[in-house]
Amino acid sequence: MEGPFVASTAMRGRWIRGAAAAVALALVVTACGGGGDDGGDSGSADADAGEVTPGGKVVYGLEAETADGWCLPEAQLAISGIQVARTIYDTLTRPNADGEYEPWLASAVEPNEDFTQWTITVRDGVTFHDGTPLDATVVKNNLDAYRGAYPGRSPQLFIFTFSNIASVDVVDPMTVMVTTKVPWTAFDAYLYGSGRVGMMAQAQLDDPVNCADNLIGTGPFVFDEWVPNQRFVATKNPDYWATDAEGRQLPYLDEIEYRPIVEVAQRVNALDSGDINAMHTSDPLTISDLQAQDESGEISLTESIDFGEVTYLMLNSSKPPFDNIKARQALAFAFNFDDYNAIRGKGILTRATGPFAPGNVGNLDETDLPGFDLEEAQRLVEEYEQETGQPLSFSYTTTQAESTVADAQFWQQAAEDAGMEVEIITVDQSTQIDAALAGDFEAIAWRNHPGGDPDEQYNWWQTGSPVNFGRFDDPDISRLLDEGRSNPDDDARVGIYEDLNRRFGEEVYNIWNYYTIWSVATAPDVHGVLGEGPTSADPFPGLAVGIPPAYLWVEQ
Amino acid sequence: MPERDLDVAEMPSLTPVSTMEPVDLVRADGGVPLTGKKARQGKLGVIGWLSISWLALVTLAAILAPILPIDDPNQVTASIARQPPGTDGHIFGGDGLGRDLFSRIIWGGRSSLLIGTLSVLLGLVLGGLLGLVAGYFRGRADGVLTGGFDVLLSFPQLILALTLVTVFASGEGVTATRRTVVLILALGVVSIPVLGRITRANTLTWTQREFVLAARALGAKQREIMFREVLPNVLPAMFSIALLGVAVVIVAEGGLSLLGVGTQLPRPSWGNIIAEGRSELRDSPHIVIIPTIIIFLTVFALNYLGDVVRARFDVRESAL
Amino acid sequence: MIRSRRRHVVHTAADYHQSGSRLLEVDDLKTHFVTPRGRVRAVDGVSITLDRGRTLGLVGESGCGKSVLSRSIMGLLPSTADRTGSITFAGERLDELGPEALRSYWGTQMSMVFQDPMTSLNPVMKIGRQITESLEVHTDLDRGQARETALALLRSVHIPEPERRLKQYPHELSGGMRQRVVIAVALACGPQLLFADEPTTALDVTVQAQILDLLNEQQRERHMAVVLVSHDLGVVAGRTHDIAVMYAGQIVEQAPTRTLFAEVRMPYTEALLRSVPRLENASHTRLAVIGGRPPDLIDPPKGCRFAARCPYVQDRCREEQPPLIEAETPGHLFRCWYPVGTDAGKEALERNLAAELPQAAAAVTGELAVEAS
Amino acid sequence: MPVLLRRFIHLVVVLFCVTLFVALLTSMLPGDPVNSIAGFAPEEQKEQIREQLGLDDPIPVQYGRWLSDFVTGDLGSYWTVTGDRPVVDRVKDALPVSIQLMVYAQVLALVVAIPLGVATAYRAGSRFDRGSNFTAFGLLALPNFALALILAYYVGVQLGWLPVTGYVAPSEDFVEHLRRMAMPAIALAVGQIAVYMRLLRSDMIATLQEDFITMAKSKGVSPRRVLWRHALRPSSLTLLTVAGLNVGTLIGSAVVIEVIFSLPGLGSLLYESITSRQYIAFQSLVAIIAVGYVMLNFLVDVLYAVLDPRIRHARA
Repeated sequence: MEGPFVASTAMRGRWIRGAAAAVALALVVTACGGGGDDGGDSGSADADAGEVTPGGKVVYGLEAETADGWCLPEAQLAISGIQVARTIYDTLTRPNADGEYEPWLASAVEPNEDFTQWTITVRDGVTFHDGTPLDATVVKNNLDAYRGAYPGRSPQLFIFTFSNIASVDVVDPMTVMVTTKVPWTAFDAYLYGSGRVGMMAQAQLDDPVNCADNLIGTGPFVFDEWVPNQRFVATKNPDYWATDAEGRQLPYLDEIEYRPIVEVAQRVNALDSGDINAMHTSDPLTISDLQAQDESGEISLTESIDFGEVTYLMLNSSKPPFDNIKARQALAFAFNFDDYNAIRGKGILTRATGPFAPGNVGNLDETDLPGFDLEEAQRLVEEYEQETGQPLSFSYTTTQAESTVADAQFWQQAAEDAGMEVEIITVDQSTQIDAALAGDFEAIAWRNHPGGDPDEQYNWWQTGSPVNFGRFDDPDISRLLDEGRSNPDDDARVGIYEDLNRRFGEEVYNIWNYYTIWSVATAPDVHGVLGEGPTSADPFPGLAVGIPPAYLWVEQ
Repeated sequence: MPERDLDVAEMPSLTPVSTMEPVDLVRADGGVPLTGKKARQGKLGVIGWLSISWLALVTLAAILAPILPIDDPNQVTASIARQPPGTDGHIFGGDGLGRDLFSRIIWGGRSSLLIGTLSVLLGLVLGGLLGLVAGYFRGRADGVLTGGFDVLLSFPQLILALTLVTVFASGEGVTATRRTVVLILALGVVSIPVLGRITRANTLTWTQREFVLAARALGAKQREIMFREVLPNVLPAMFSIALLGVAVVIVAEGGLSLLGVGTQLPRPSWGNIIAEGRSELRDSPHIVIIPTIIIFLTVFALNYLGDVVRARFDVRESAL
Repeated sequence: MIRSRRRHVVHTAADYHQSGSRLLEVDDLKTHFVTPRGRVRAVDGVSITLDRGRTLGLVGESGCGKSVLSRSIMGLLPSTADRTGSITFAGERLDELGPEALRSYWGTQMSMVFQDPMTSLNPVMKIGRQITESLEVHTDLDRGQARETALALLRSVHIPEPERRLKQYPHELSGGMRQRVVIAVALACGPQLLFADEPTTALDVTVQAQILDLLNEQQRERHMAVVLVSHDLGVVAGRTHDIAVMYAGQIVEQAPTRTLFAEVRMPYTEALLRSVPRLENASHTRLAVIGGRPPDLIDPPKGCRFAARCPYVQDRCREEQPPLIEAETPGHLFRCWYPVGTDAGKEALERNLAAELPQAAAAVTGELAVEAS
Repeated sequence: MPVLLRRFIHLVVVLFCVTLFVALLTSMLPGDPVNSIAGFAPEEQKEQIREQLGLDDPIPVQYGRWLSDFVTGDLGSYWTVTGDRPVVDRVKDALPVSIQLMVYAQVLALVVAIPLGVATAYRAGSRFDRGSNFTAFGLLALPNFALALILAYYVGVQLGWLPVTGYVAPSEDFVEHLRRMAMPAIALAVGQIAVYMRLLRSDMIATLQEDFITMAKSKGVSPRRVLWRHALRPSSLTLLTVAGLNVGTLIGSAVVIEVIFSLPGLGSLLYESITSRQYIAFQSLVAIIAVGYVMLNFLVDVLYAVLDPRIRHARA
């Protein structure tokens, strides 16, 4: 199912089914105009929940512990880490119902005409939890820390992501000017960074030792206590700057506690037995069980594939057998999605036609990605063997988590039915990251690419990029990526990324499997899961990078 | 009166040759086995025969698996995924990935029985030997060997096995057979200190008995005493613990499978079937329950026969 | 030697007088064992009586059932045992008692001294504890009184430095010393009947005499009945009032000790007497030997069980088992058709000698019965 | 040489061998530690990290460095780029959890297994004996993680008697602590019951055949007292040995239980450190468990002597 492309230290106990929290290292979710249809169901409406009653506590079951803590510029947060970060910190921008980015902690984020300069106006009257004020200098220091230009902080990933920033300057006490090397239409989405690019207080930024576990932000809850592998507790921020659409003071809850419960079956047990009253999971089999419980009213389930990730089999196009398109197509034809959906998803999965989930720009209902056709697959296998004189055999690399190994065996069977030979290599998490980085794999289970704007995938697919693990060198894709990045016209970008999507379908560099479903299940008396948008009551529908905790409330 | 050489057998026993009168010997019809009155005489009894037939059935099924008329254990069919036992043609139903549970359990028997018996055998032979030497010679040999046992024992067994398997049998080019061999060695290494220490403890108590001193007084060589005098007395205890060990190892392989370093999938073993099926406990518990019953019957039969065999050798009768 | 203070025992003193001097009466006792190869008839119809203060010697080769007999009377049998016949002790039918009731007799009314002192004491329990335990179980003495009684007991069995012994463990004592402790333990609650099951067999000769004297001394003081089980005639000769000779699960001859040695009737008893070495013999005298082996107890021979090895054997012996018949002196019973010292006996021997019967020749060469010492 | 000193040397030698063995083993593990910390950093930054952590030094040097720290009580720290995370902090929280879990599991197993062992030895071959052996093997055959999930679902969710996950320190709320440790302890203990029961049973059967048992019986001592006062002590040797050995297994197999019940014990720390190639942390954790194990087995040896004076005298 998922080959979690992940900052390994952030994942704990990933051997356990469902715990493979893909870090969803989607660096940024970027809006970019409309066009993204609102496909896929966006979970049960919370409308009939009645009048909000502030107070109370939510205990939220996470799928993994964030062992390395929350020193944001250096951290590589998975969804569990992001959920906690969104509790303590605010990001400068935040996606609205259509996946477009509106200012949040910033009162305004304006690009110049050619998108090479972005002016960020800092919201005034906001203080950090330690009482220090939020001003341009702190925002600048944060942005410099993220791009590796701040003494004392050494990010690895964000250097890479924000490498397009030339300079960050304080124009006046409440305004910051960011200059980019190359026009950057999606920069406002990068300021959200899937909820990772929160603003830290100066004290935490400069703390050489406890940056990871001394969390000071501006967010709805104040950090109270973190006992690794046990609980992370945060209490209501009484003078939080934000209010909801009706002007009520946020956050509604008095206290929120996050508990890592790695075994998904136990997370469900904890919810059913009342140990916790909220949890998240992306495991299809568990979600189908939760759906049953939702119908019977024991719990209330919110699920969504919008703006989510895609689960797929990544093929290494730089060496045999998958340097040959016939081999890639043969494997694609051999994969029977309906059987897979019945066995591994109990029928609730949606076939992925490309890397862009519903709601994302570039999403298409139809692409040339081959469907299930066993004869065609067998024919291609014979052709490949005549052409190369070699049997079509490859290795399938996966982690040891029980669910990923089950997928491996499914793929193995599908390939062998078509006449291929498959060796399943199960490795632990670290070895899998090495295999991806070094490219010593032929096929590897993977999950990635959440987020609304395709520009965010630039680094994964650009030729020569160190994180282009599939190592495909496709001039069209490279060209489309560059055009998409700097073309200001929204409609033009939709066409560009739809072409990109079709290109993937034709070349079968990866075999897209299904759009990953994320779900949040809560006790019946817990509401406000999707919360509200930055400027309107309509919530952002995606769950792939957690939920805005400020809007959670419990019937009192 | 013709000179008759004395036939020792006819000598009246002025001083007791053995403290037991012949009637005791006759009466000493066997220790106190697991079974009822009949087996007390070392006979098998109903349960004894059931155990033998079960073990024969399981072993035969495992050996003949390739030629038995059963499905391919790895054949994935969507229609039988998670089907309960008794669906047409699938006695035990289907597992989480739509494979026939019945054939997976038969094929699983190959790995589980192999791993269970061979690793315990390794532990019994090596561990037993070292334990015997340590308990008999004491002194420096004892110190060194106990130290060696402590080194292995202070390493949590599951983690030691996990590390050994990760180092020697994971990653590129590792075949399922190599993984099983390394598993046998890893679990064998893990059981050496356990059996070693138990044998040592038993040997300690036996070497204090007079008959060992007597044998030494008769000038027997140390090695002879150890193997001919002490070992037969220590063997019953080692034997019953080893049989217990088989049960523990078969189940431990399940734990390893859970950590991803058990029998290499898709090759089945009872342990990894349970590990794979654990998340289906709520709506299709049969995937876990059936292999557990199979393991239970096998280990019960093994230990039961172990008791009956032991009852034959153990000559004394409970005095209480 | 102070008599151990009368303990407060379940049975009041009155019980004793009322049943007169007769303490134990066993009638047709049979103890068979269920084994894979069939029923072992270890004790096959034995009847004996024992009066207070008297000692009965039980003699016979290994495997004749003498040990089983004593344990059967006490009821100390494993579950495979199947016992029939009546046992009356001080007027009470023991064989009809349930396990709890029987248990109240053990230690207080009757107790046993075992053969091997090395294994009769719990190796991991202090000597003191092993003695005071039976006091704790049967009497309501407090710890101090129990400890005093234990010390008195140890002194009564002539163990030096009793205080130190209390805290010691069995393996710290010599064989003889340990047997003294075993006796102390057995006598702790002042039993009326003591079974001594080959008490000295595992000890060296010098200590044997001391232990046997100790037993006699204790018997006289406590007016106790004793059943002394041994395979050694020498042990039994000087220390018992009556002797019963057992062979293959049955009593083949029983008489007051002096009568048995003087007027032996049973050929087996005569052979036993002849095989005891005597001081006056020259040092190299060959010991007389009883050829052959005791019979298989699962299906004993039809006629007299000693027939196969008896110098006097005749056809009748092989056909019909002789009953226990009374000899001249009252209380002297024997089980033989051609008894020793009778005409019938002599003729039978001549006939066998003439017929070159092997065991007959061997019997003639040895000296006759040993004098009662 | 006084026993204590000899024991201390034994501890040092064992510790040295264990940690050396770990160093060798971890050096052969596939996967590069730096990738676990900074997988996506550019090559020269990885080189710099490797330099900083001294990963390119030969194994003995790295081992020497760890050992010199460990001897002075410094357990070293996790390799990380964000600040400094000493291992001791994680161990400080995890050690009590593991110890509590192990103690509860051992006590539970022994409290059930000892009476069962004695009873089945006394009435060996009876229906009761067969019955209890039958159930014991039933429990042994079910892997502890499967039992854990069954317990969690049926007892935790359906009946709702016990909380399903999480750990509460005894100091905070002792009753809640016990309620949360109940199921994990049961899941861990159940597997041991069959083992302990069988061991005690076979030794008891042997002891019951000794003469001093008949002697005790002939003293009119009740069967119950004979079993518990006379037979149990000399036959508890093997049981004691195995219970002592089980420290390692319990912590090892506790990994599975800790993760299922979200108990932050040493087991999951160990597993976490091995799978994310944190060798320093892994070394220290194994060393700590080794110290605990050797100490405990020293206690077992002392108990030997207490239980069986012959051994005490033979050794002195």
